This record gives sequence, C-alpha cells and structure tokens, in this order.
Amino acid sequence: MSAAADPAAPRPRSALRRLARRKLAVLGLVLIVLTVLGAIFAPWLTPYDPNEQMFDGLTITGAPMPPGGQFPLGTDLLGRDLLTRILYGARTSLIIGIVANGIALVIGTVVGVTAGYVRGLTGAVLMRFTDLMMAFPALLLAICLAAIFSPSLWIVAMVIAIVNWVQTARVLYTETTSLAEREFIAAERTLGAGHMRILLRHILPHLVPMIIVWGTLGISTTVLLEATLSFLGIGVQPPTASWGNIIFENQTYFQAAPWLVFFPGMAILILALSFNLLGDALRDVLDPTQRGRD
Amino acid sequence: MRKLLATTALLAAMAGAPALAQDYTPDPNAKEGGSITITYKDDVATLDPAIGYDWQNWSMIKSIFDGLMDYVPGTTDLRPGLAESYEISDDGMTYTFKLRPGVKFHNGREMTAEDVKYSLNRVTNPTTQSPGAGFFGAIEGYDAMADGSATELSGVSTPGESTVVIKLSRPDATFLHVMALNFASVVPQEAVEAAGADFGKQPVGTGAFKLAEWTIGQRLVFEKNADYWREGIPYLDQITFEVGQEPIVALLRLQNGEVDVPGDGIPPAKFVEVMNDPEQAARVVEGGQLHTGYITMNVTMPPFDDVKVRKAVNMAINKERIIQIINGRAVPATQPLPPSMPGYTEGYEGYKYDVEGAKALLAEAGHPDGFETELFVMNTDPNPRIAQAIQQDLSQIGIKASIQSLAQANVIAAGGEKDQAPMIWSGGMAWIADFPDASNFYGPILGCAGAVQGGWNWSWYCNEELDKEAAEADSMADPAQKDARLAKWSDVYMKIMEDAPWVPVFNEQRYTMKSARMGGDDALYVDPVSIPVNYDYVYVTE
Amino acid sequence: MAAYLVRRLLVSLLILLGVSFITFVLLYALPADPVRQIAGRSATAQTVENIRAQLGLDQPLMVQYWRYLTGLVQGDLGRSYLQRSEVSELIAARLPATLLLMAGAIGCELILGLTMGIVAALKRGSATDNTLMIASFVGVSAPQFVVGLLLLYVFAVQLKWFPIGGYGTLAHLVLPSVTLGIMGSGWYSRMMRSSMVDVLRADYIRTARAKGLTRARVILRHALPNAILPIIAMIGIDIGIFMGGIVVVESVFGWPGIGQLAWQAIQRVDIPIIMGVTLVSACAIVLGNLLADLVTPFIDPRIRLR
Amino acid sequence: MSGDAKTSGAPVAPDTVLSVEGLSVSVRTEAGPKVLVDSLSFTLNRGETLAIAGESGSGKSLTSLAVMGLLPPPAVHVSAGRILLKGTDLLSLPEGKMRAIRGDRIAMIFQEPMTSLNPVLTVGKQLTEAIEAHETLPRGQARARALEALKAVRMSQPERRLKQYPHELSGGMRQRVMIAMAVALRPDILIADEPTTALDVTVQREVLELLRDLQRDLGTAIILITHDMGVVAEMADRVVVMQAGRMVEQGPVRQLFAAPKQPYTRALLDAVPRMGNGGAPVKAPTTEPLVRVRDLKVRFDIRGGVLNTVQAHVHAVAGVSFDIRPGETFSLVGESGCGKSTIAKAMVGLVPFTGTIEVAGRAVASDQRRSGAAFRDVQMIFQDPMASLDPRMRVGDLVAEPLVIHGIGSPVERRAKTAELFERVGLERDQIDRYPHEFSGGQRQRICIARALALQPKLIIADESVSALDVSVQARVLALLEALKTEFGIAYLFISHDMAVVENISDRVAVMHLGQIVETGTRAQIFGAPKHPYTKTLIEAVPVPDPTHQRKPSQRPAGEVPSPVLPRGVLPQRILLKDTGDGHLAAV
Repeated sequence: MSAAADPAAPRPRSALRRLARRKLAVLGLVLIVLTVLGAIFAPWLTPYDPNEQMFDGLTITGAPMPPGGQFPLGTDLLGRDLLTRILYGARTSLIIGIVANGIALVIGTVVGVTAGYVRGLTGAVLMRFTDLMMAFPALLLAICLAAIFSPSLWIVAMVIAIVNWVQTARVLYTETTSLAEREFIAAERTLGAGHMRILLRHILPHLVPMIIVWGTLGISTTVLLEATLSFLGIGVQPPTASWGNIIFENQTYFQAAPWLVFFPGMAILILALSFNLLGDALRDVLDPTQRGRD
Repeated sequence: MRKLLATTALLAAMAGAPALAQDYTPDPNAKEGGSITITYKDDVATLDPAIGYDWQNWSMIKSIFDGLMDYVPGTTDLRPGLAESYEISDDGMTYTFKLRPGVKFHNGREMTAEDVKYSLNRVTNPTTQSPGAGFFGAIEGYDAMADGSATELSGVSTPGESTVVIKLSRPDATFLHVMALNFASVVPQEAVEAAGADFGKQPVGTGAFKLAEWTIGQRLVFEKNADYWREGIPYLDQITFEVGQEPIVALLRLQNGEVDVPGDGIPPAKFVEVMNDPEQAARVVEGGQLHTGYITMNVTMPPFDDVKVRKAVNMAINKERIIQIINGRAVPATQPLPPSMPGYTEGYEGYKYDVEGAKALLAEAGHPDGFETELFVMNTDPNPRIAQAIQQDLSQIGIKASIQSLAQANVIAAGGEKDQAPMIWSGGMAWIADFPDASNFYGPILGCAGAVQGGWNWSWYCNEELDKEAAEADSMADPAQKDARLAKWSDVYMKIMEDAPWVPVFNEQRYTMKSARMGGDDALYVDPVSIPVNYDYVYVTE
Repeated sequence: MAAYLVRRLLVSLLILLGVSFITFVLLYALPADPVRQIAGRSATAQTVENIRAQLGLDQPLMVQYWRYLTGLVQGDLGRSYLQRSEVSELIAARLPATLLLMAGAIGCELILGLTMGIVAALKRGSATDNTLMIASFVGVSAPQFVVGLLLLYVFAVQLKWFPIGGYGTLAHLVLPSVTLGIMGSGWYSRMMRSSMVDVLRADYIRTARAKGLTRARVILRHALPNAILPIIAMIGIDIGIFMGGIVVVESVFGWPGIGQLAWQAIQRVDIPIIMGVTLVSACAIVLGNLLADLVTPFIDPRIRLR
Repeated sequence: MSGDAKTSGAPVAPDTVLSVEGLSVSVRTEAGPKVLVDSLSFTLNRGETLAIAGESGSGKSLTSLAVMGLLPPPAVHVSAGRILLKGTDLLSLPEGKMRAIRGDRIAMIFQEPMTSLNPVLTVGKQLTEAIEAHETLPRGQARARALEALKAVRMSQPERRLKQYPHELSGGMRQRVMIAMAVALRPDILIADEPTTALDVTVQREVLELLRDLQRDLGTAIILITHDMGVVAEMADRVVVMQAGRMVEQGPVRQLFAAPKQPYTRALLDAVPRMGNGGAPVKAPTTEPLVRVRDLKVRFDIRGGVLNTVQAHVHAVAGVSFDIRPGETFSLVGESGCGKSTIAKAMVGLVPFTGTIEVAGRAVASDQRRSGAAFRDVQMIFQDPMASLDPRMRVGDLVAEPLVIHGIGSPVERRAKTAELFERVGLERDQIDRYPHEFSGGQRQRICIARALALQPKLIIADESVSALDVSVQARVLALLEALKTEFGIAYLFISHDMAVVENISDRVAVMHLGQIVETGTRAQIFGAPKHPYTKTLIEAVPVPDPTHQRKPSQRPAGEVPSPVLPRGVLPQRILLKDTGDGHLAAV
C-alpha cells in the first residue's frame, strides 16, 4: 500500500478522455456549445429584432403576450419577442462571462502567484490587499463602481472583474505557496535555476489546470453577477438584452406573466450550471490537489 | 387666440374652484374610532416638517403638523388653518394672520405667535438645511437669512400673542399656498431644541395625530390627538404605517384584508387584474394628480438648440403607446401643466403624433438622416421601459438615442450640468406640484433661475421675457385678479410650448385602492395634497 | 492566544481602514452631488454652497476623510444627508433583521448543505449521491433573485404556505432564508461531501472501525468533526457573500434589513449611509473570519492561535 | 516471548487461533478484476508471532485488512477463501457481528501513528471509547481501564496523557497509545501492520520490546507485518514471505533465515544491509578537503505575540564543523529532527546559515543568492524521487535541465549527453520521453542520480536517498552510487537514519543529535568502538536480521523528546568534541 500512484501529471489526451467519460460534464459542455451557437446564430434563429417593440406584442391593456403561437416564449412588457431577447441576451452573458472572468483570472493569477512565490514584504502587501478586497461586500462594491462609471457592457465587465479576482488570487496564492515548498522546486534551485525559470517552467504549468478550473467555475459566478447587477438596474444598459435585465424589467409581472421571469431565469441557471458542471469535472480531471474525490 | 385661451382657462378655474372660504362639510356617516393600516415600500426618512419632502412623509407630516393655511379636504382650495383669519394689505405686500386661540401642541403647551415666527425662522435658516427654504423667498429678510447674515426674518413680526404679520419683499400670489406647505408648519421651539437634530424622529406638532411609535425600517404608529382644535376630527384612533413593503406584497395583503390602503398604489402588474374584477375595481378611486411626465431637451446642446428639432421630437413621441406600457394609467399630456392645475390651457392639442411631419421638420432642420444622442433615465421600473419606448419612437425619425439608465442622483447630477444630458426622461423624478398653483411648474424647472449649474431646469431653457411675465403673474396677489393671473400663466406655458424645450408625455392618474371597510368621500382618497389619503377625514365603517 | 487576538484585531483594523478609505474615495468620485438633493429644488446657489460648507463637503478629500475618521473613532458614523438621522441609529435599527436573516440562511445552509453532503459521501457513487450533487449544482448556479421570485410565486402566492413578504414571525423568515442560503447549501454540500470522502479514507477512521465502533459512532464522532473543519472557515467567508446577497433578497422579500437601506442610499447617493453600511459589512466579514478562526481550535486542537 | 521460547520451537500441540485458507483479494478495475492477493493460506497459533514479510506491493497489508474486514470498499474485496477465527468464518459474518469481533478479539495497530489517531479527540476518549464499544461499563471504570492500558504500555505520566490530544505526543508515544487501545480488551489476535516503520530506530526498539513483553504477559497471538527482515528476525516465531500477492515461502524463523528455500527469499535476505560487515578499513586522509564546513548554524524563527515578532528559535543546526575529502563518502546519521537534512539544504543554498561552507575552495553564499559555480560542484539527491521530479516534465528534459540552466551545449548535444547519462545509471535510452510517474521508485531515483551527474559535480549530497526504497532496490541503487564514486571520483555526503546502510557505504561518519555532532570518525571507529552513549544506543537499537542474535533487554518509558526550540536569546549548549585518537572525535 506504500507505493501510491502518482498524484499528478496527467497527460492532456487522457484528461480529455476522462472528461468525456463524465456524463454531466459532457451535458454541461453540450449546453454551453448550444448557448454559444444560439448566441452566434441568433439573427437566423428568430425572425424578430430583439429591440423591436411590436404593436401586436402587447394586449390592448398593455399586458405581455403569453407563450405560444406567434411568440414561442411570449413577449415582454414592451411587446418584444422574449425568445429573441433571450437569444441575444446570451451574447451579453457570454461576452461578460468571458471578458470579465478573463480579466479577473489574469489579475488573480498575477497577484496570487507573485504573492505566493515572492513572499516577503511584496507578498505580504499583496495578500493584505487581497484580504482588504475580501472584506469588501462584493456586490456593494460593484454597485458603487457601477454608479461611478455609467454602465456599459465593458464597464460592467470591468466592475465584475475588479470584484471577482480575489478568489482566484487566494486559491493560486495557497497553491503557489505549497508548490514553492515542494521538493522538486527545491531540486530545481539546487540545480541553479533562476526565479523566472522556476516560475514559468515549473510553477505556472502546475497552476494551469487550476486556472482552467477556476476560469470555468468563474464564468458561472460572473454570469450570475452580471444578471444580479442588471437585475438591480445597474448592469448592461437597455435596450441591449441581458438575461438579468430581462428579469429586471419584467419582475413586477412575475405573477401575471411568470414566463417573463421563468425563461430568462432558467437560461441563467442552465448556463451557470453548465459551467459549474464542466468546471467541477475539469477539477477532478486536471487539478491534482483535488484528485481522488470520487 | 390669446384671448380665447385665457377665457377658457378662466371658465375652467371658475368651475373647478368655488369660493375660498367654503369649508368642508363633515361626513354625516362618519364613525369615530378604529384603526387602519397603510403600507409603503420606502422607509420614512423624517417627520420634521422643515425637511420631509418625500412621497410618504408629506401627508404624514400634514397630519401631525398644521400651518397657518390649509386646504379643504379633497380639493385644492385654501382654507385657514392655524390662522383663524388673515388680511392682505392692498399692495399685497403685508399679510396679517390672526391666530386661532387655544390650539395646543402635542406636548400640551398652547401655540402662540412666537411659535409661528420661530418656525419660519427655523425653516429659512440655512443650518436647518431645509429643502423647502426657497419657497419663502418672498418674505422680507429672506436673503439675509440665506446668506447667513441674519438669524431672524426681518419681515416676520408678532405684534401680539395671537397676531403674526409677514411683510413681503415682492408681491407673491402664491404666498398663501406657501403658508399651507408642510415647510411652513408651526413647531414648538422647546421640543425642537430638546430633540436637536432628531426632531424628525420625535415630532411635536398641533396636528390631528401624534406619533406614538416608530420602529425604524418597519412601522410607524400615529395616535389620535384628542385635543385637536378642529371639532370631531380626526375620526380614526390610530393609523399604522408599515414600511419596507413591496407594492405587490401590499396589494396581496390588501386582498387578504390585512391592509387598508397600499400607499404606493396598485402595482402595474396587478392593475389589469384588479380593474377586471368588479368587486375590487369598485374599491379603486381614480383621480388626477398634479403631475406631468416629460422629456427634457437641452436647448444649449446641439442639435436641440434648434427649435425645429425639438418640435420634431415632440411630434415623434407616441404617447398613447407609452401610456399603454403603463397600463393606461395616465392621460396624454399636451403642456407642462396637468389638467387639474388651475391655469391649464383647455383645448390646446399640443404637438400631434406625426412621424412623417417630424421627419420633414427634422430634414428642414438639416438632419434628414437623424442624429445620435443620449437619453438619461432613472433606473427603476418602469422608467427604463418607458425610455426604451421613447428610444423606439425616436428611431422612427432617425434619431438614435442611447439610453443611460442611472441611479436617480446621477441623473439629477447630469441634468444639472450644462453639457451632459441632451435628453432626460423625468419619470421617477418628475414634478409633482408642491402646491396647486401654476407658478409651481415654472420657476425651478422652466425658468432662468433653474438653468444654472446644479439647477433643476434640465432643458436649460431660459426665456427672460417669460421670466418677466411669470414674475408679473405672481405679483397679482389680489384675489380679484385671480383669473387674470391664471390667464397670464396659461399664456406663459403656451409660449413655452412654442419653444418646445420639453415633450410633455403624460399626466399620471392616481388610483388609490382601499379596503372595503374604509369610509369617507372618494375625493379624500385622491386628495391632491394628501397622498395617498387625507388621514384626518377618512374613517372605518365597522 | 491573547497576543494572536490582539494581532488579528490590529490587522482587521488596518483592513477596515483600507476599506473605509477606498469606499470614501469611490464615493467622493461619484458624479452626483448630495448637496443638491439636500437643498431641494427651490434652493438658490447660495443656499447650496451654504449647505456644502456646513457639511464640510467643500473641503479637500483628505480633510474630509480625516474628519470622517476622527468621527469614526468616537463611534460617530455621521448623519444621513437625506434621512437626517444618525447613521449608526439607522443601521442599528435594521441590523437585527439582517442578522436574523443571515442566521436563518446559515441555518439553512448547515441543515440542507451538511445533510446532503454527508448523505452523498456515505452513498458515494450511488444514484442518491448523483441526485444530491446535481441538486447542489443547481443550488450553486441559481441566481438568487430568480430563486426568490420563484419561491415567492410557488410557496407564497400559489400554495399560500408562507406570507408573501414582511417581517416579524418565523414564517416570514423561511423563504428569504432559503433564498439566501440555497447557494451556500450547494457549496456546503459539495464541500462537505468531498471533505467527508477524504476523512472517511483517513487512517484514524480505519482505526476507529478497527476498534469495533458502530457505523453511526464512526461517522458522527470521528468523521464529522474532522470533515466539518473546512466548512467552518467557509461560514466566515459566507458572511461576505451574504452581505451582497441581502441587497437582492431583502429587496425581493421586502425584508427591513440593511440591504434595503444600502440600496436606497445608493440610489440617492446618501454617502454617510453607504459608508456606514460598507463599514458594517466589512466589519461583519472580518469578524466572521476571525470568529471562524477562533472557533476552529475548539474543534481541532491541533490548531493553536499564536 | 523470550529467548528460551524461541529455542524451544513451536508448541507440540498448536492451539490454532486463526487460520486463513486460500484467501484471494481482488480489486475491480476498469480493465476487469485484478488479483492482489492470490490464494494465501496460513495459520496463527496462540501466543505466537507470525511475521508476514515482503516488499511493497506484496499484498501483506491487504491480507491484514481482509482479516479485519476493513478492505477499502467497494472496489477491493475478498474474492475467495475463508478466514477462520476459532472455527468461525469471519467472511460470512454480518457486519454487526464482525464489529463485535473487531477490537475485542482481533485488534490492529497501523503503520502511521501520526495519522491513525483521531486528531480532534483526546487520547482518553479514544481509549475509553474502544473499551466501551465492547463492554458496558460505567464511565469511571472505563477510564480506569484506559489508564491501566496506558500504564501497561509504559507510558510516562499516564493520567496526563489521557487528557492530551494526539498531536501533543511524539510518534513513539502515539504508537504506544495505539497499542494500548489494541490490547486494552486483551484480544486473541493483534495485527501489527508495519508498527515501527515510521519511527526512529531507538523508538522502534522500545516499541518492539513493548510488543514482545505484552505478548508474553497476555499471551496474545501477533501477526506482524513488516518489510524489515531485522524486525522479523527479532520478533517472529514463524515467517510468511510474500511477493506480488503470493506466498513465496513459510516457515519457522530460524529455519527460514538459516536456509531459505526460495530464491526470492534468499535474494531478499541478501539485500538486507547488515552491520559489522562494512568492508575494508579506510585509508588515512591524504588530500586537501573538498568540503570544509566550519561552525555551521541554521536556526529558524518562531514568531508570535502582538506584533508577530520572533519569540523563539529552532536551533536546527547549532554549530557543526566537518570536512569531506575528494572521493570520500561522509555520512551524517541521527534520528529525525537532529538537523542532518538542514545541513544538506544549507550546503546547496536552500536555507540561510551562519558559519562557512567551502566547496572546492569556494564559499557557499549564506543568503539564497546563488554563486553558480558552487552549485555546479554540489548536487543533491532527495529522499523522495517522485517529489523531487517535476511531474509535468519528461524525464529526459529533467535530466537535461541543469545543462539548460547553465547553458551547456546545444540541444542536440544535450540530448546525447542525456542519453549517455541514462545508460550510465541503468535506464533505457528510449525511456527519455516518458514522464516520472511511469517509472518505479528505484528507476526514479536513478533519474535523479542521472540529473545530479549531468553537471559532473565534485560532491553529491544524498539526503535519505534510499530510505524509501525496498531493500532489494535499495541495494542496487547503493551499488550504483558506489560504482559512480569510483568511476568519477565523486565525494558523497550521505545522510541517513539507517545505521546499517551507513555502515555499509561510509568512509567516515558523523553522529548528530539535536543539531550538533556528538561523535565523528571513520566507519570502523564509530561502529567498532563507539564512544558516545548516544552512538551506542543508536547502534544497539538497530534490529539485527539474525534470529540467533541475543540482545540485552532495555526498558525505557516513553517520554518527551528533547526539543531544539529555545526562547529568544537562549543558546543551545555547545558540545565539545575531543579527539580520542586517530581523528575519532567524541563529545565529552
């Protein structure tokens, strides 16, 4: 029982194969691909313009049309086709998910790895700053930032990135610290390897799987945060559709027209769920520290 | 043309506003006792009459405090309040109020002329930071107060225990209305000083109700003032205000019989349902309110410096459609004044919805393909939706407006800068009149005084001639000149429409829903000054 | 331990100082002018400037911040610009509701999350495990405002099991707590599961079984206290997440907590309230983490706070 | 169990307690079931000690878990056979009945005393719990029994121990707690799975003696699972030798050691390093030292207090001086925590130090900024080859890494050099493109050696480099090191806790205790005529792989281990070494 199997270093191909064996991960991947395709091909998938307030999209008393018939998912309170808006809204969610999360990931990686490797004063200062950011109620900070800069798609992405890098930084800090203490790093140092070489050739490659995992999981957080900001009316500006602002605009009608909350809500849920499923499976497949959980 | 308009206005004024002195006849069916529950979404900030300026606390303060003047319940007609009677000098520059004897504050002390003086000094003192101080600008010595060089208004004097004389620095036809504002409420000095900055949490007035309990963020309870100076008033023993309740929740609770009046009205999502149910619809009281929803166009920012462009925009807006979006709970507006405001120009049709005409006008102005601009809007429902409807209308004539949906304060800030907000949809921040007088819609929001940095005239429209005309109208303080004055105001607003700095979009209607046990005249439920209801005069039937 | 506590508190103070400074600068940079809101629509420029001077808002940023700090040291969070009340009073009035909601949410997380996690770990690989883990994923992925609206619609409007909104009784607490706690439940159940799986593999569990202990005892006495350790640190972090969530949840359910206060204040740029709420939240987060650190040694004697 | 019991041989009428018949253990893998233990049969008699010996992967631990019914579910399971405890087949018992037997009639102690006790429960709780699981007793009485058990394992201050948590005890004390827990209910059978492998040699000695005494007093039958033939020789009455899941040979201990029937057994016994046959005496030093270490001190800070200031120091190395001559193997021995590895780290610049270290006349810088040349001259091989190889790199790249770092040669040349090194350490050229995890432990250590050789160093530090390897592999790696030494004239600094290995390969030896050298001299001097009591204890504690070896009993209750942690400002007392003749220095 002593010769334990190697705890790390999967080959990429086998990782993919192992991923393919997880039904839930595959399901997540398929749903993500479908969302991406839906977002890209939205103009061909629906006959309507997402921002067109159609005259026959509202009843005479100004109520939205229920699902069915001309409008498969019904219309919103301005008489726009809900399906069209959800399809176009996927663009917003995906762009923000990827951009915001990408920025957050870069900041988080730079801060976390630097602090974890350099230690000393620089490391301490970086980590105290991270602690400080942790102490900020993220949503409050995002709301303040969104209020300062008049929100647009890119500003929202920036705001989300600013509040979202902390987690990544912390995780990568811990991981880098423990990596830096691993014997093979010590071995590299005894061979005379410089810091940059150790960081780039030996530490970063080990962090890549974890970065991928956090990148994937982070997208779901980001999608949720965008939706929440939009739900509070400080996200993406109308009439640009985003899943969050569809709900924001229509939430008062949740009783009279539940589909206006239900469909975009399901869209958010499914996309976030898909990224979570994928990320979790990737964690099992790629991340050596989490190995052996099932 | 001008004459005709004036006459129409005069007729309207005569029909809508009977004699000033005619007071309210008590309801013979009214029952004493009982308590009601009213809900609001937003917290009540303060009950200090010098400060409170919110939707929720305005009518609450009205019930706790009294001013020298008052309105006949359910109407916009002035009647004497704490003043038993008053006299206006012939030049309209001196008002002498004779105080009602035996009026007691909630703390038991009798109200005197000194209290009136103290209250006016207090509200105009900059350290009070009253948002209503500016209303008292006509009182002699106001400027010295405002710049901090005086601590007392030189124009207010108390020749006797029960006499207050107020001298004005210019004639002001609205002065009696000003004295009926909450800001002019009479407060006892000792209670104010005892409470310090927290007077707003421990209010002491002379009103029909007194504050019994206040749990911040949850509930306020008002208790009947048994010593109230108006005989038989109020009917209710107690009113509970529950705050922090979503309008939709409030309505559902009303349907469950837990709430008597939802203070924020019927939420749009439930409106159709309620109105389609005869039993519920019967408990809805509809009335006008002194409100106009409008789009401002910044006349200093090209291309809105061109009146043709502004007219084109006026013609491009499909007001019916916008009203449809808010479930038809408004009437299309043609001019800045709402229909129930004295001075409203009857028969004026405004700019008709005419896309082709608008396009032509825009082409004439040199923008055949339209232009790009920005539309600022406050970010609470339904305003972003309305903005999107406006955006779609504008796009019909080639104007591409991008929407800036921001927090209220940020929109106000943008409007106060000369070069920031080309267009603003006023919803959520729109003008609800402080008092039922035509002048109230002019000064800060359409006059030159407001067209300054940080001002509220977001269209930056400044027509000095109209300013002069407005000043003239306001100096016609003699009641005999009332009709001539209204005619003048009507004329001012018509001229404004010529210049089209605004697109008046709609006048929101008020729909107050009440529980079955609520009694009292319907007018009390759409009281133009006490929103949602005039607490002093409503009663419960069981 | 005492030295550790003092040191941690010092660091916490520094963090709070940083939070206050950043927030202050951010709010200073806001385009909206609070004075205009205070002064009202009828105010003249003179009045506006008067009020600005009275509030000290005409001073440079650092002077204003220094004033705020000196006030803060004396426990003075300032006075709301628009509500005209002591901010501390406003927050104090609303904090109990928020704390109650958070307690409810933590309760929900612990009950739901831990149970699900433990059951899944014990039935590892089974259909139950898969179902529970999918449910956790859904919990983690569900936007709070959607969950809130949905719960409201199903349990309050349709089934009428719970009141639609408001505050006061236990029944009022259920739906908001669940809404706030459902995301954490998902995380907890997943963490608990993996932690439990790891612990069940530990040598001391084998020892415990080798002693002939019953399964229940092995799980409850030996596995659970060890498996729960990472969760405790999570609860500390959770408080920060909750602080964001309450803005949404309180708005959906009309819960009279500081989330609503903050939201209204942000809408109207009532800077003292925003500052106050941010600081109180940051305090809660810092305290939450500290508390989690202080509790851990009671469960895990290996951890000594130095 | 005493000497005379052994000499009397097996009892005439063996009273069989446990018999294992045709036991097979399989694991379900994706490629179908795989047999881990194949039709194993043996019996265990009352009062005897049966050793199951074998190298890693032989299935010995699985066998013990199968007896306990503790095979890790669900993949690993018993696929055939019977396990009879006094006639009852344990495999057919329901879990409830099996639970009643576990801990009561069969008890088990495990290899890792560090992890086998629940860290969050006190020793007392864990002990009483074991008792209460099988007997209904009032609290006080269970506690009394627990205390009694602790006394039985000769624990110092037993009352205090009851209230302590496992992490507050040393490794040896924890193992005693484990034993106390196991014997508290006087089981028929005690399974000890590598009970001393993780312990220092002196502690191992104490634990082994304790087990033997307990068996004598209680008459418990013991199944002792170990890879250490020395332990087998000392403890066992009979031996089962296993290899790759099968039993290779079985028999009484003396017979098996004296005349192993199977080649595997023979090879196994041959590979075991024995003391006292270390080879030819060393020539007197002639050349200038290659390495000169003077007054080396390494200390680590312990921070605390309000401002997180330094409160105390760990004096890991407290003033050490020694020389290593070219081509010489110099060994540092000592128990865990004595500072021997820290010296190695200091020499390659991994920890800051004071004092001087010179390699080939160049000083090693005391801060971590490197002086490249010194690094080329000194290379290090770590204990765990897996841990010291970047798992994400191909082994060829790993071996070429030092060449790349120092910019030696073109890629083609480097590749050729790598291939050459591979062959030299006994690996195949075509294995160059594989990853570390595709190699066995011994192969990995060869890769590390190849990497260390790449820069043609003058000194290789081998820090416990063979400790984790099975004896047969260990022997081959040691042989390789020896061959390289003669071939390249490399000097070794060999760091080990294993006295037998040290004796076998060293030219000179230094014995370390609490950060200082207590005795140093040639191998012959140290092992032939140890002067310092600590050296003597160390040597005597080593289990001798010879069942006929007679050993003086020594009893020492487990107490606290002396600590190198001293408060700020307090310095460890310096040990003075005195030359007892011929370069043999010992503390006075």
